[in-house]
Amino acid sequence: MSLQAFLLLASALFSVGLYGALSQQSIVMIMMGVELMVNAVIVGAAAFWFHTSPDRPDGQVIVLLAVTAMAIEMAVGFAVTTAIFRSRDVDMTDMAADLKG
Amino acid sequence: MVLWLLVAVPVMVGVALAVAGRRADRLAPAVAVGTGTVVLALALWAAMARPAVSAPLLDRLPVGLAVDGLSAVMVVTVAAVLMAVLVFSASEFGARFFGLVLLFAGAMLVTVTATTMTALLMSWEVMGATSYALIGFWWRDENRVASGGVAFLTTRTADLGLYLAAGALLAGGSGGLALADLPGIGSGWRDVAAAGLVVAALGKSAQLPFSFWLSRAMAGPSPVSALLHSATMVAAGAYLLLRVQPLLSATGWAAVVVAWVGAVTALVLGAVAVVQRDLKQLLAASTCSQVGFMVLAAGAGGVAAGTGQLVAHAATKSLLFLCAGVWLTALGTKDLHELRGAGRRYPVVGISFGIGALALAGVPPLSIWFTKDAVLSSALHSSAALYAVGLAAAAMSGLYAGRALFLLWSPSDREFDVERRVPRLQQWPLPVLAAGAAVLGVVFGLGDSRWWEAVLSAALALVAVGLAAVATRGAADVVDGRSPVLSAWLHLDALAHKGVVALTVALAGWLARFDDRVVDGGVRVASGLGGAVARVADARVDWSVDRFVQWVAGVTRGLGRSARRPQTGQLHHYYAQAVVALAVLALLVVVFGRG
Amino acid sequence: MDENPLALLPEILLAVAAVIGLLLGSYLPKHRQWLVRLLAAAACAAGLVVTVVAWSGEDMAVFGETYMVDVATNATRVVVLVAVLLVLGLAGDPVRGTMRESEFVVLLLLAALGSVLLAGSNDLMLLASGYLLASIPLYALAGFAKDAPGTEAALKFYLMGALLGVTMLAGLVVLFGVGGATQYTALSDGLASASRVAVAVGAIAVLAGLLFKAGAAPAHFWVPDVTEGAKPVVAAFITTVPKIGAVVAIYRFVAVPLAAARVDWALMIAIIAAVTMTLGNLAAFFQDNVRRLLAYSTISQVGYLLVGVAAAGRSDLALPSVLLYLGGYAVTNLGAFAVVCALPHAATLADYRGLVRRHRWLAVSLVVLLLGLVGTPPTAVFAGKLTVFTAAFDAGLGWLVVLAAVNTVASVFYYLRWIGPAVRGEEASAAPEVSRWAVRTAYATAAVSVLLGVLAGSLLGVLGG
Amino acid sequence: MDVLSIVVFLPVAVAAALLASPRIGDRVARWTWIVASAVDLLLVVVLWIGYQPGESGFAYEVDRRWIPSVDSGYHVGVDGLSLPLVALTAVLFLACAVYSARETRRVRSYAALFLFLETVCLGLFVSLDLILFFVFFDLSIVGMYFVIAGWGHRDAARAALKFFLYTFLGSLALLLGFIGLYLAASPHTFDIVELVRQDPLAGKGAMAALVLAALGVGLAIKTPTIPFHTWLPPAHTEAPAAGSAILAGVLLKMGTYGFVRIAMPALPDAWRRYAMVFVVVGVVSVVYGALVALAQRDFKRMIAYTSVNHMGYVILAVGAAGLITSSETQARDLAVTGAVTQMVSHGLITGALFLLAGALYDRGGSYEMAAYSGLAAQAPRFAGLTGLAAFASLGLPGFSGFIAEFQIFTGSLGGAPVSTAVAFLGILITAALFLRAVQQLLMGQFRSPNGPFPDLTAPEAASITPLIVLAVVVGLFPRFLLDVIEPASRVVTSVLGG
Amino acid sequence: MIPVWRDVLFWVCAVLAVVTGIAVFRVDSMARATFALLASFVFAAGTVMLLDLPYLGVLVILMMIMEMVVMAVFMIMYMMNPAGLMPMTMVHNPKGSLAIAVGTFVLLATGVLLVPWPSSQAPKPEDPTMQLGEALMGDKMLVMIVLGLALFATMVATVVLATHRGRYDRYGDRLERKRPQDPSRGGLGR
Repeated sequence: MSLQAFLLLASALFSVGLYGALSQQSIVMIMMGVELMVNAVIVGAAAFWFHTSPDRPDGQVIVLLAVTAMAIEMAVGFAVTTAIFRSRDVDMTDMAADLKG
Repeated sequence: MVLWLLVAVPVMVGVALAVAGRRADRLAPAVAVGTGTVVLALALWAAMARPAVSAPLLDRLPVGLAVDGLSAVMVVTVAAVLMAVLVFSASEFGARFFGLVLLFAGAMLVTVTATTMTALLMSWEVMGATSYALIGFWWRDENRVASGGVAFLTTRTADLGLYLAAGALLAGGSGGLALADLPGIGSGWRDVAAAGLVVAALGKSAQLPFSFWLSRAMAGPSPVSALLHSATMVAAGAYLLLRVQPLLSATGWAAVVVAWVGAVTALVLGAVAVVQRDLKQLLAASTCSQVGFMVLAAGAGGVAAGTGQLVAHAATKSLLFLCAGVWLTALGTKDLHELRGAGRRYPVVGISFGIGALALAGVPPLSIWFTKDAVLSSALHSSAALYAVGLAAAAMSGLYAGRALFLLWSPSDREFDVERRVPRLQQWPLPVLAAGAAVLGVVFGLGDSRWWEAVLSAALALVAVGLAAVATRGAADVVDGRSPVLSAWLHLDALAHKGVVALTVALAGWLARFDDRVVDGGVRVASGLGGAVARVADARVDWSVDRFVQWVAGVTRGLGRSARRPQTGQLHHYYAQAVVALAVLALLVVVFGRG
Repeated sequence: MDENPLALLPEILLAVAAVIGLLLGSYLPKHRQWLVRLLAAAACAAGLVVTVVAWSGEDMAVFGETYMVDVATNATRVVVLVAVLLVLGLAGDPVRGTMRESEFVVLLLLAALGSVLLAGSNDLMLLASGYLLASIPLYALAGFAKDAPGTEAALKFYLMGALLGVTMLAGLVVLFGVGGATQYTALSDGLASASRVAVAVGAIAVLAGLLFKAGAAPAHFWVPDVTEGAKPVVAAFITTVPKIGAVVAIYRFVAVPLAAARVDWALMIAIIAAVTMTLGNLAAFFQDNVRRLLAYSTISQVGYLLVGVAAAGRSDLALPSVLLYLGGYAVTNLGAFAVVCALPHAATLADYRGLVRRHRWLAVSLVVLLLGLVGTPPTAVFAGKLTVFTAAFDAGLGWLVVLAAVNTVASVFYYLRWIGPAVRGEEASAAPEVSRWAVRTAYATAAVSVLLGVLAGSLLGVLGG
Repeated sequence: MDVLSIVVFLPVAVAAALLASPRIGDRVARWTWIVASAVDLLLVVVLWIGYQPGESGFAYEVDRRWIPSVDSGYHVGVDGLSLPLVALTAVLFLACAVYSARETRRVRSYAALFLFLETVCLGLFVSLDLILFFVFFDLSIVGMYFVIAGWGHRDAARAALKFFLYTFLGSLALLLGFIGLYLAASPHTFDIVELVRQDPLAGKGAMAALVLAALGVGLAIKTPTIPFHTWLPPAHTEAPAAGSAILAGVLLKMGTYGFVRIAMPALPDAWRRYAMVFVVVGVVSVVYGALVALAQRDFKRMIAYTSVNHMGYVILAVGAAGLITSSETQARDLAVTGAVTQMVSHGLITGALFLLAGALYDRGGSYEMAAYSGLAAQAPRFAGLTGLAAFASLGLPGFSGFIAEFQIFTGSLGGAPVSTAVAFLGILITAALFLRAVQQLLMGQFRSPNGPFPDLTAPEAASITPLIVLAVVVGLFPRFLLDVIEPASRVVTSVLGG
Repeated sequence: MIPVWRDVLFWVCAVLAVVTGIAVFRVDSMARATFALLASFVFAAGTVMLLDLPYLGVLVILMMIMEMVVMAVFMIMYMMNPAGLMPMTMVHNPKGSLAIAVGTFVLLATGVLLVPWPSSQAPKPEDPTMQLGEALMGDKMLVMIVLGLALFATMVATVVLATHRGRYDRYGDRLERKRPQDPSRGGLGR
């Protein structure tokens, strides 16, 4: 249960989430990808706290911060999705590409 | 102060008249003649008092004027000839003409009294420009204006030598650009200065190879020719060489060159004069030839002889031109054949012309016989060959002067188409000048020439005149049209045109096209990136800053398009680009960024 | 512990005004919501007064040293508060009496607060929280109109922000891992001996978020789309206020924790600056839509600002010049948007043809403002640019200055594409409707941008230059 | 407010007042413009009369700090280099104001723009601070852009843009050079006087060369010299007459003035080392400009190219002044004095020529010389002034051009004999092209594209004649001007040392 | 717990977290994806609990459950094919994304394995939760305050974005109605 092992897990979660964010068309699915990345952050922060600075609370606070951030991002995400769904009846990013150039 | 007045009066009155233009036409002759009188008086006074003045002009480079022995003679000559020309013209011309003539004479007066390079150069150039205006006086005729242009440009080409000399004089260590400093400056710069001065003088004096402009200058009114060819402009070159004779001899080579150019011009242009059919052209060529003697004198060290020749020639030539002018206005022609018998028709003019022509021929005891012998004697001092050429040239003058004389005096039964009375004012100056042409030589004497030289040249002149008499007897004119090359003044004009003018114009045109193509090509490039890229890819593209600027514009246009290409509007493209860019940045920093 | 709430009085004023504003708005009739605006304006004014009165050269670290009150923070406060005041002015016509006027104002205040907090953060976690606070209200503002372009803008804005926010958090974790702390001073000690690779990756990940806020490459993609999609007044705010906080935050981030790290962060920032300004300028070149053009222009301006940031620590002039530039940029950019707001129906450059005929002074203001953005003396941006370039030169970034200068020249082209038709005396295009509040704001900003330039010397003195 | 600042800012104040009062008519605007310019000229005359340089070599010096942290401020003053140019600016702007009495298109804006430009030009010449200098340098480009774009001929927009981009590029190079100077100075400063005193780049070869290159390119574009001149012909061809007159008469001088005010004294070592470059550029400009002008068929384009030629003399002179070999200080003084005199002279003469070209275009609707002939018959005043201006421009003694060119030639020959000798060709070719133009336009049988060719109107004559008269006054009695210039030239050459 | 078991438990949790994470984007219904995500979070939280941080682990799990419920509601609202009745291929640029993701992972993993991570001999706190609480009330208080403000902003923002009708639609421009005028009745307290 070394630090490297945790970090590998975090890297894997981060990459999987990144893949999702990059490849998904549905807004909600993209948000899921982003959440997986937050998951990685949580794991990483906890691991670093444990292995490098258990005497300081910073690592723990980061986890809390990440969780809150995730919640906030999700709430806004849903609101944005609602707004765009209402205004143009889509929930795919590909269909919202009028602004370009 | 008087010296200032001497130069300022003609200049200021001249400018005033020229500016006033037509409004002053009625007053102008009187004013001009009055001014001429004042100038003559001032000149006489200056010749006696020998004043010297100076005024600051540029940084430690003043304008200096002074009258010494040489210039005393010159100012009087200029003033006298000016007076004659003004009186002669009084019946025919308006304010603009008199204004320009006075300005011209003023410039000449400054030229002959200048003691510093600044004064000399300024007056020298103004004289050239005024001659342009005078030659092209009848401006509605583009040909005449063009002739003026040729005169101005040719003399200005030579004038560059004067600029060069001025620079060399300063660089050689003369703080004030005084002409007197010339022989004493550092030797390298001295040679440069001498070369520049010689070129300038030869150009102004219409010596070879610049002679052609004088032929074109005949397009101007006759009084202008009289002024130009006698005491001013053409004489100025010779005067300058006489003035800087110490410099010429100090360099060693310059004196020899000048002497030979003078001698050869005297001979060749004499020959040109012989075959001319146009009276004014004949006189013009003879001017070159006669001035050649003065140049020869300057080269050979005979300053006094040259000066004498200058004065005697001034009187003679102004007389002859004025006579030609009388006939031209009275009879409407200057063709020698058509003028046959004109001398008999207008006796006062004819006799005056006769005296002048004989003087020109070097017939003793008229003035030029004296002065020319003085010149030839100084030539003999330096080289026998020079003397021989000079002698041949003297023979030429006998030939052409005699030819003109006999053609004009030979009896003719034909009626003149146009015939007008000659105004009194035009006749008055002629006898006076004739007297001058006849007797002035005595004043200067024969210099240090030996008796046999004088006799030889007198005999030569008489023989030549005799030959001319034979040649023109009856209706014949044996030399007429014999040598096209000589008739056409050795084609110098055409040569200069082909060799210099055409070449320059072609170069200018080429450069302008280059410049235009640069601009236009640039516009084309800007019109499309494709074109720009193609041209850039084309290795033969000729480089230029402007095209470079346009090329940059074209490329930027392309870059601008590609810079907006990432902005697809598709979010997943944004995502991918941002992530990849950040990763690349991280790699860059990890690899290169060792803080 | 040094919880000195008074030190944060301007921030507190903003927060309180936001809360009260929301409450007040709930009880006000529709057409009297201007009271909320008044409240917000009063809070901003009060904040300005407090900041100026309490301004001192001394640095003060508060709340466990997680927050710095120093010249940079104070300057950011001033600039942000002035910018908010200007935006409130701009919002006069388009928002007045609409359904959500109070919410609009509240979101404005919260975003401004977030921006200030970004600038003052002396702790990575506070930075991340500030990032959230500075972003969330903007997403809502971008989609405020809830029309098709607005919501699309909000969507793209939000998704970019979410991804890069998480990236920032990841970077935070990495830096925390190798540095052992998130508070800058402690982190600085930790990073001094930390692995170069880890610091580089972590720093870039953290920067990703800040670059997103600043609208710099490679996180700039949202800028044109949001600027075009959102309402002009919102676009004005979004392209101005968050950038201020973000640029100062970047400055603080490289100047404190990264200062001792074994990473060439100057190179990093320099590359970002170079790419940002070049990309922004090039993309603006043949842009016909004025708002997109302005958007790209703001991107390039951030590039110039980052030139100054790259000089951090190596030139005494770096911070003052960046702050001066920020102030000048904020006013000038808001002014340019004010002109856009004043003519709501003029969308393309062609619509500005003959503006000088109809609205002489508006055209003059536009010329002054756009030339200001170019960096023509004696405007504020010129003074900023000049000092920023000087600082970068001082710091040995000559190549970057040359590139920036080249870019400045290039930028003249597209600003002229706008100025040209506006001042040429041709027949004007269809008579545009004019918003009076926006017009006044445009005049004011034009005047201020020149005034700031003239006063640049004394300003720099105050900013410690 | 000191008198110099009043002189500088009076026009722009009037311009603002003009813009701010929308109700006034064209007539009032015109007269306001003329009166403002006249008052400004009057003030300049007062300045000239009271000119008494102090210890520093400057008169009317004012020094207020602007950006102290970079030591830049509002530092203005006049010395022998700038006072003549200030006077020239005031004269030319008044001439343009009088000349433009016939302008009918948006008179108020036109007047305001020119007044603004006047302030900018005056401001540049009195600046003793690099930033201030740069500010005015840039604003001049902006102002002229609007003049060309707003009141030019058919293709004005493109020409104006080209002008703008080109000269702006130059100004950026200039700015880089300024920053280089600033950084080299210790303590850092943008103050020109202080920089000259410090000689910050002495002994720093590469850096000095770079800074000089930046300054050189920036100023050369504005001057313009070969090969940076291509913006000039289109800008002139498309600009309105008064705009061309100002552009050629005043704006071009900013480049050459920059050389004598900044590049030479602040970088004496580098200047001496690379003086030959400037000499060569100058000579090539002289000959190339003259030759290309010779080939032009368009009167205005021809004059434009002669500007390249005439500015080439200035570059030649300042280059030659830096050549060590001309140890004779008198020659170098002469060269620098000649350069400044040439700026004044070219301003007067070319200003007059462009105004005449404008009059020509108004009557015939074309600049094509072949379209005209014998204009002297119908328009003697036009013919007389054109003839005089042409002769003045070709360097005839009696006009200011000769005074300038003679000093340049005489002063430069010692240092750069071959180059200077080649440059002599310039006056010959200009003579040829002006004679040709005069002959084509004025002499011969009358012909004009639009039938009759009325003579100059009173305002036109009143604006052009004084310029010619001034050129003659300087040509005959140059001491009043040279007495002012010479001490300042000596300062420049003494700083150059060697 | 015996260290070996902790290791085993960790690896099990880790692998499952990743696998379920991948499953989020492989399953063909959004509902399944939601639950896969939840699972991934739960397993990751499990590893966190192994690090003596039970409080945070539980917090994550509870948070995720709430969120997934909300997400389910949304999916129903927008008819996003919740039951997986139709197979969905809502992806773009899958290969590129995969390449980027794999590349990122390779780079990160290389870094993880090569970077000399610091280690601490510092004693573990008695009660990590206590440590967290002290920090929140102490040094990191401002962080929490700002997060609170962010939450406040989130509320305002979501309301602005998501609700169609505002108070003036319901209660009139002067808020004069006692009862709101809604197109369909219902809601809290009605």
